[in-house]
Amino acid sequence: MSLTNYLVLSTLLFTIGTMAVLLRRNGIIVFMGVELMLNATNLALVTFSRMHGNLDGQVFAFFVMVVAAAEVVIGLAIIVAIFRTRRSASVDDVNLLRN
Amino acid sequence: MTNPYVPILILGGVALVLALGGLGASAIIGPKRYNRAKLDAYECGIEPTPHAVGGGRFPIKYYLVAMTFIVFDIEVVFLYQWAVNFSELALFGFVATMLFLVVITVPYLYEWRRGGFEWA
Amino acid sequence: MSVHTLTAARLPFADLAVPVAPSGPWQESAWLLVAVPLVSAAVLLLAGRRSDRWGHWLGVAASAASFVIGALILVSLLQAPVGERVVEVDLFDWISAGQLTLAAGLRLDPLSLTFVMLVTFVGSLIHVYSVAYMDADVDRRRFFAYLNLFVAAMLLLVLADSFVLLFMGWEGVGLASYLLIGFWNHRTEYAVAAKKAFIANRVGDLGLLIAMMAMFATVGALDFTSVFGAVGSMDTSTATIIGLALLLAACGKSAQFPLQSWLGDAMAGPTPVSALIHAATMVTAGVYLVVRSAPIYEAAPDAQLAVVVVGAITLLFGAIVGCAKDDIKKALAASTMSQIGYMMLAAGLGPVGYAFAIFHLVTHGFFKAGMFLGAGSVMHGMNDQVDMRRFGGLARYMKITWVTFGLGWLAIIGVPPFSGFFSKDKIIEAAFMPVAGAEWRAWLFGSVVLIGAGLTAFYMSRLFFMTFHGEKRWTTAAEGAEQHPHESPRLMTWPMVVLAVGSVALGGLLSIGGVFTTWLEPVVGHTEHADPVLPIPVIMASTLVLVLLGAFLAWRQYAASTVPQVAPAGSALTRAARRDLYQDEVNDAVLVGPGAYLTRSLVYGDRQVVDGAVVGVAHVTVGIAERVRKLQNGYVRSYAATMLAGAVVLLVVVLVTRI
Amino acid sequence: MSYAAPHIGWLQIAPLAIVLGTGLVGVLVEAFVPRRARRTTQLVLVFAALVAALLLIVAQWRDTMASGGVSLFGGSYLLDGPALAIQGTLVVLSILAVAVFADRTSVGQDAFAPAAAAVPGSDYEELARRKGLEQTEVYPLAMFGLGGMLLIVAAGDLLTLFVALEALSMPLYVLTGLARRRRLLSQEASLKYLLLGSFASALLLFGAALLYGFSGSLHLGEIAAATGTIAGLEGLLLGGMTLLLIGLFFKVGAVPFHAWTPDVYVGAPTPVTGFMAATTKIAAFGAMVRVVYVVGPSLQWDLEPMLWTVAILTMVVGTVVALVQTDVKRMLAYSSIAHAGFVLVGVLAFSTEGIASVLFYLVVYGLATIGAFAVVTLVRQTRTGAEGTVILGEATHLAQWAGLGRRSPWLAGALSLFLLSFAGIPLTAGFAGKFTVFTAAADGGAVPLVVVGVIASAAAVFFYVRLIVLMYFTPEREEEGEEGVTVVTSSGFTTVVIAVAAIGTVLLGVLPGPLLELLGQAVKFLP
Repeated sequence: MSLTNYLVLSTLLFTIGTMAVLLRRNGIIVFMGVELMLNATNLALVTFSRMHGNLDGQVFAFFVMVVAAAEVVIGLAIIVAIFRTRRSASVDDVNLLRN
Repeated sequence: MTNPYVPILILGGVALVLALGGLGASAIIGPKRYNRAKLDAYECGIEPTPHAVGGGRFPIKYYLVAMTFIVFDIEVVFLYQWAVNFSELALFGFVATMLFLVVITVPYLYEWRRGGFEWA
Repeated sequence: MSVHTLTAARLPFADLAVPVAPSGPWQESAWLLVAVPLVSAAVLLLAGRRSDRWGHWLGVAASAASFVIGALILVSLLQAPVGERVVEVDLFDWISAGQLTLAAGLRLDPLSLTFVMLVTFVGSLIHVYSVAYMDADVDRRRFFAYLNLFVAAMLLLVLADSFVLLFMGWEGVGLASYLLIGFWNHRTEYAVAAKKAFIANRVGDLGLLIAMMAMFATVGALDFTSVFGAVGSMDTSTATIIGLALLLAACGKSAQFPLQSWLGDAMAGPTPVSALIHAATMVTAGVYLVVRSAPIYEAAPDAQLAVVVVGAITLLFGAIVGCAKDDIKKALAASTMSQIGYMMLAAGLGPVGYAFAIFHLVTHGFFKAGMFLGAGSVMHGMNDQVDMRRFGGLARYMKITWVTFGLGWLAIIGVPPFSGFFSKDKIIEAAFMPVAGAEWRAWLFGSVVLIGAGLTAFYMSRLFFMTFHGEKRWTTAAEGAEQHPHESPRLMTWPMVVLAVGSVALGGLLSIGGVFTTWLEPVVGHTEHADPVLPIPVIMASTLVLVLLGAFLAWRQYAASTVPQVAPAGSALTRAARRDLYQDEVNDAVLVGPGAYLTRSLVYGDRQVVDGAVVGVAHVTVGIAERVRKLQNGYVRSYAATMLAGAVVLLVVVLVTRI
Repeated sequence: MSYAAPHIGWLQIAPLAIVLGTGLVGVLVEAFVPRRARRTTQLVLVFAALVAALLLIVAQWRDTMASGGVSLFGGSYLLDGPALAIQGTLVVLSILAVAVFADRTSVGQDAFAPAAAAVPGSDYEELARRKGLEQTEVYPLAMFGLGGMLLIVAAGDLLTLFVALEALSMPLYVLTGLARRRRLLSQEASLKYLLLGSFASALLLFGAALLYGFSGSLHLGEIAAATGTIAGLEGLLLGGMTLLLIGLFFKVGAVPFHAWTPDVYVGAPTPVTGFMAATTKIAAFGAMVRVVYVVGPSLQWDLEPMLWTVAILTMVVGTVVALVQTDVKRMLAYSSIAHAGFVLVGVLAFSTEGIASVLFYLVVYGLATIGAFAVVTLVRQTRTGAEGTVILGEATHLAQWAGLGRRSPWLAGALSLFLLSFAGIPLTAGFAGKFTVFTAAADGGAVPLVVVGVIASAAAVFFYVRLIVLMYFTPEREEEGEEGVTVVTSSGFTTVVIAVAAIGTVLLGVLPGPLLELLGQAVKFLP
């Protein structure tokens, strides 16, 4: 089956991730949305890598995983800190800073 | 692939429609019944807010577990590549990987010294 | 070293000297003129209290040093043949980007050097005077730092070879003057005065900025040589716009109508400041600007007429106000205003007037500075009393002050053979010069300057008699401090003496064989004298008659008869004059009010006030700003939505071109 | 197939290696050095490392400019003129910024939370405060961030670009959350920065994927080479470029990707704000200029509409919204947005003058920014209560700055200088910067942009000058109740920083020539 399907899938996943960022209220879910976007991109990278028959894309994908993991670590730490302060992980509760 | 940029435009369109439509829809039709469970952070299923232990200093053990896990998890991602063509990468690969291991070890030491492993 | 050529503007500037490269070490080192006082100012400010003991002498030395350098340059320039008396010293290329280059350079020519001499000489004298005058002040060092700063900025202003550099000096003198007016800013009304001067000057600066933009837009350069060179090819309307904008700038700086009101309040500053900045030098910068921009005005007759009109109005305005003021310094300020009106008027008359405008400017610099120092000395002896109605009969108690002041008085009212006579009489003659196609001008402006001369005689004599003659009206012990007038220390009297000598002899010396006018010719061009509409003897005679009349009236009212210690109600005109003909009321409405609004709005960001302050545009802008601000609602998700929307839009923008 | 080890130029990567290495050592210091000695050790380490890095950069300047640079790790690390120039700028500015980190002022506390893990207002936090704990991890974090920046400006392929971007972002996410005071705001800012930042880098990553899909290579040079040859895939190319640039737009705070800027700048500890306002923007612009000038030229006509839109929006929105701000940090944040727009104008010159002017503008902007925020750290609120007057956090409301000029003329003078430089008044560096950028753009044919830019900067003068007017011409507000404002004396570092920044601003304003010439050499990108 055509590689294009993979691309379409990855695009859809990416969009879903975006939607999660835009629509979910819970900070951690929002963050999962971002991770989903990253992994959707990984899929695209691997597909392209296959398409072009070189490994750059796959290597890139590995690095993305690493970066994503690191991001998760920092993200969780920050979200938990906030959660401990405010007793809620809703991203809509944090809007003291505005205008 | 004909008009390969069409998917991108589609993505754009879909994203825009979903973004605005979704926001709008959830604002209009979405039930506004929040409860603790919904707003709770996910902390490996445990009760997320114990009473402030040590006067407000909260146990971040679970996150330490997560981080420690990641430290080794990531290590594998690269070690695996190195392992499969160990012979071809030769000295350069060896040195590079050792360097990488050292770098990975530093936060591990930090965590250890700061009592990250003193669970229970 | 670049050599510039002047493409001929219209006559009489075709015969202007072409700028040449400097010759001789002194011309090369002209930058020292500015650098020395500037460095000294920096030292004084940075060294702080440590330099309190010797600081003031450093200040004096710096100013004197510039004078010496200036003198040496002057000599070297006098040795040069007339054709090479316009020298351009390129300092450095300031910014060069693409084709465009901003270069910083100095222009040494008769005009600028005249100013250099005036500023540094009078300046040095006043530095010396201040050593004694500010003796009691704990901040004397800071005072001298500001004085030096002023000297440096003023020299930069007159030496600049481009409007950009001139603008820097322009701002510099403004800053220094602001700092010095507000020097005693612990007293609120002084701080207010400083702020007033600040606002008026900003309005003026606006004019200069507009002019510079217009020049840059049309000529594409801002250095004198290219701008004046391009005037010939400039259409009249552009030249007129530039001319009027420059006039606005001149009005702000030189306290000309309608921006004159700040000068009176500026007297809040220490008297030496009033003498140096608000009488001798800074306030005359406007005249310098007009004369320097002569080619532009030659190309714009309407702008020129505007200059004359402004000069005429201010001339009478200042004179009338001067007749009513009882505060000695404010009276002197009014007279300064009026005298600068004379210079403006002369500068507006075109080639016949330029030289005389500068001539009067120089002599005025001497006798007015002298009289201000005299006033300072009187205040020094009378515990800072400034109300002339509480002076009287001081002649016997402070002889030197009396004599020097008297000489200055004779000079300003234009009694031969004192300096003022030569300079002012020439202006009066020039005012009577017929203008082709508009004879009314000669008559109108001629009579204005004549009346002005009479008024000058009246109010200056009034001032002189009220202060030094008549019976004593000093404050008695009953009213507070009893007065024990006494002569001031040598450090103060000597500068007065020197200046007095100047006010006696300078005019005569410089007009022997028109030496001064010929000296200026490389800059202002040479003109054959036409005959005024009245024969010169008649003009002279009528002038003298008016002057004597004015002086006599003043004598009868203020020396021969008793002067009430409290100002009588007086006529409507008197009352109006006492209040500067209600200029403040007008300006409060026009300038200060919005200014105050502005400041307040700035503090509390009150929307209404912001709108009120910057009417019109601001309204829309703030409206938009508020809308955009609404978007900044603090919700992460809506930020993300904005970003995504932006991304989509950009993607469409990019891809739409390919579909 | 046998694997050929890539060529490594140790000298060229030395600055980067030193900075990152110092970060690692810093972490070890945190682990093994006793608490008392940590701060001192960190400071010594950091400054030694930064100075060493700077020296190394200077040492290789001439060769790099002569040879046009070298390509290392198979083209992943391109140390060419612009890269080296920006690295130098970054290191210099970091020295200043970190010095502000280190200042404890007369209050005896630095700007960071004593124990970031503690819940705000909890007993433990109070305890930590009394024990005088300090979160000295900020220094390693700053080093890691700087490392990322040094890397991104030399990134020759998309992989390096992405990794570097993340490496410079993540430490900043954390640093943002470490404010000692107003910790709720600080944490909130940190969360917002994290979420939006990772969202933006996800977009950038997808763009990178598309570009890879288009060209089959990650190297900018090869992508550029592919632009002409491959037909029918322009969609991937253009979409990829757009998303890639969007990721960078976010980092420089260009409209409409600026929303995070004001909130984060306000919430973050002021020294950190200064650090990221200056360095992050510079680094991101470094990367952007490389992308635009290496891959861009063949796409100029496709990309220009987008870039113009963003540039104009950025200048206008930044300026206009700044007009109505009443908080100093927020005003500076919006002004920094506007400045991003001005730099974009320079980028759009598409000429070597453009590059030089951008480099120069970045130096100028960085100096003034760090200086300005350094000044902000010293103006504090006070509360007079039963136990005497307590000095609290920064007093950032404009009204609190009224009359500052009378109380501490030097500080107010320095700030005025920086503001004038922002406003682009002649004789300050800002003027030279704007002048060069605008002339370059005008020569490059972007006249409409220049017009907008000039108008915007004219309007901007208003809100810069209003702060000056406020400091000098507005009488001090009489203290209502126990609330007051005071100026704390720095423990030396900040004073030096402000002085250096001020001197630099004046110097570059009076004599920009030398630096302009120097940067004029550094305008050739390696493919």
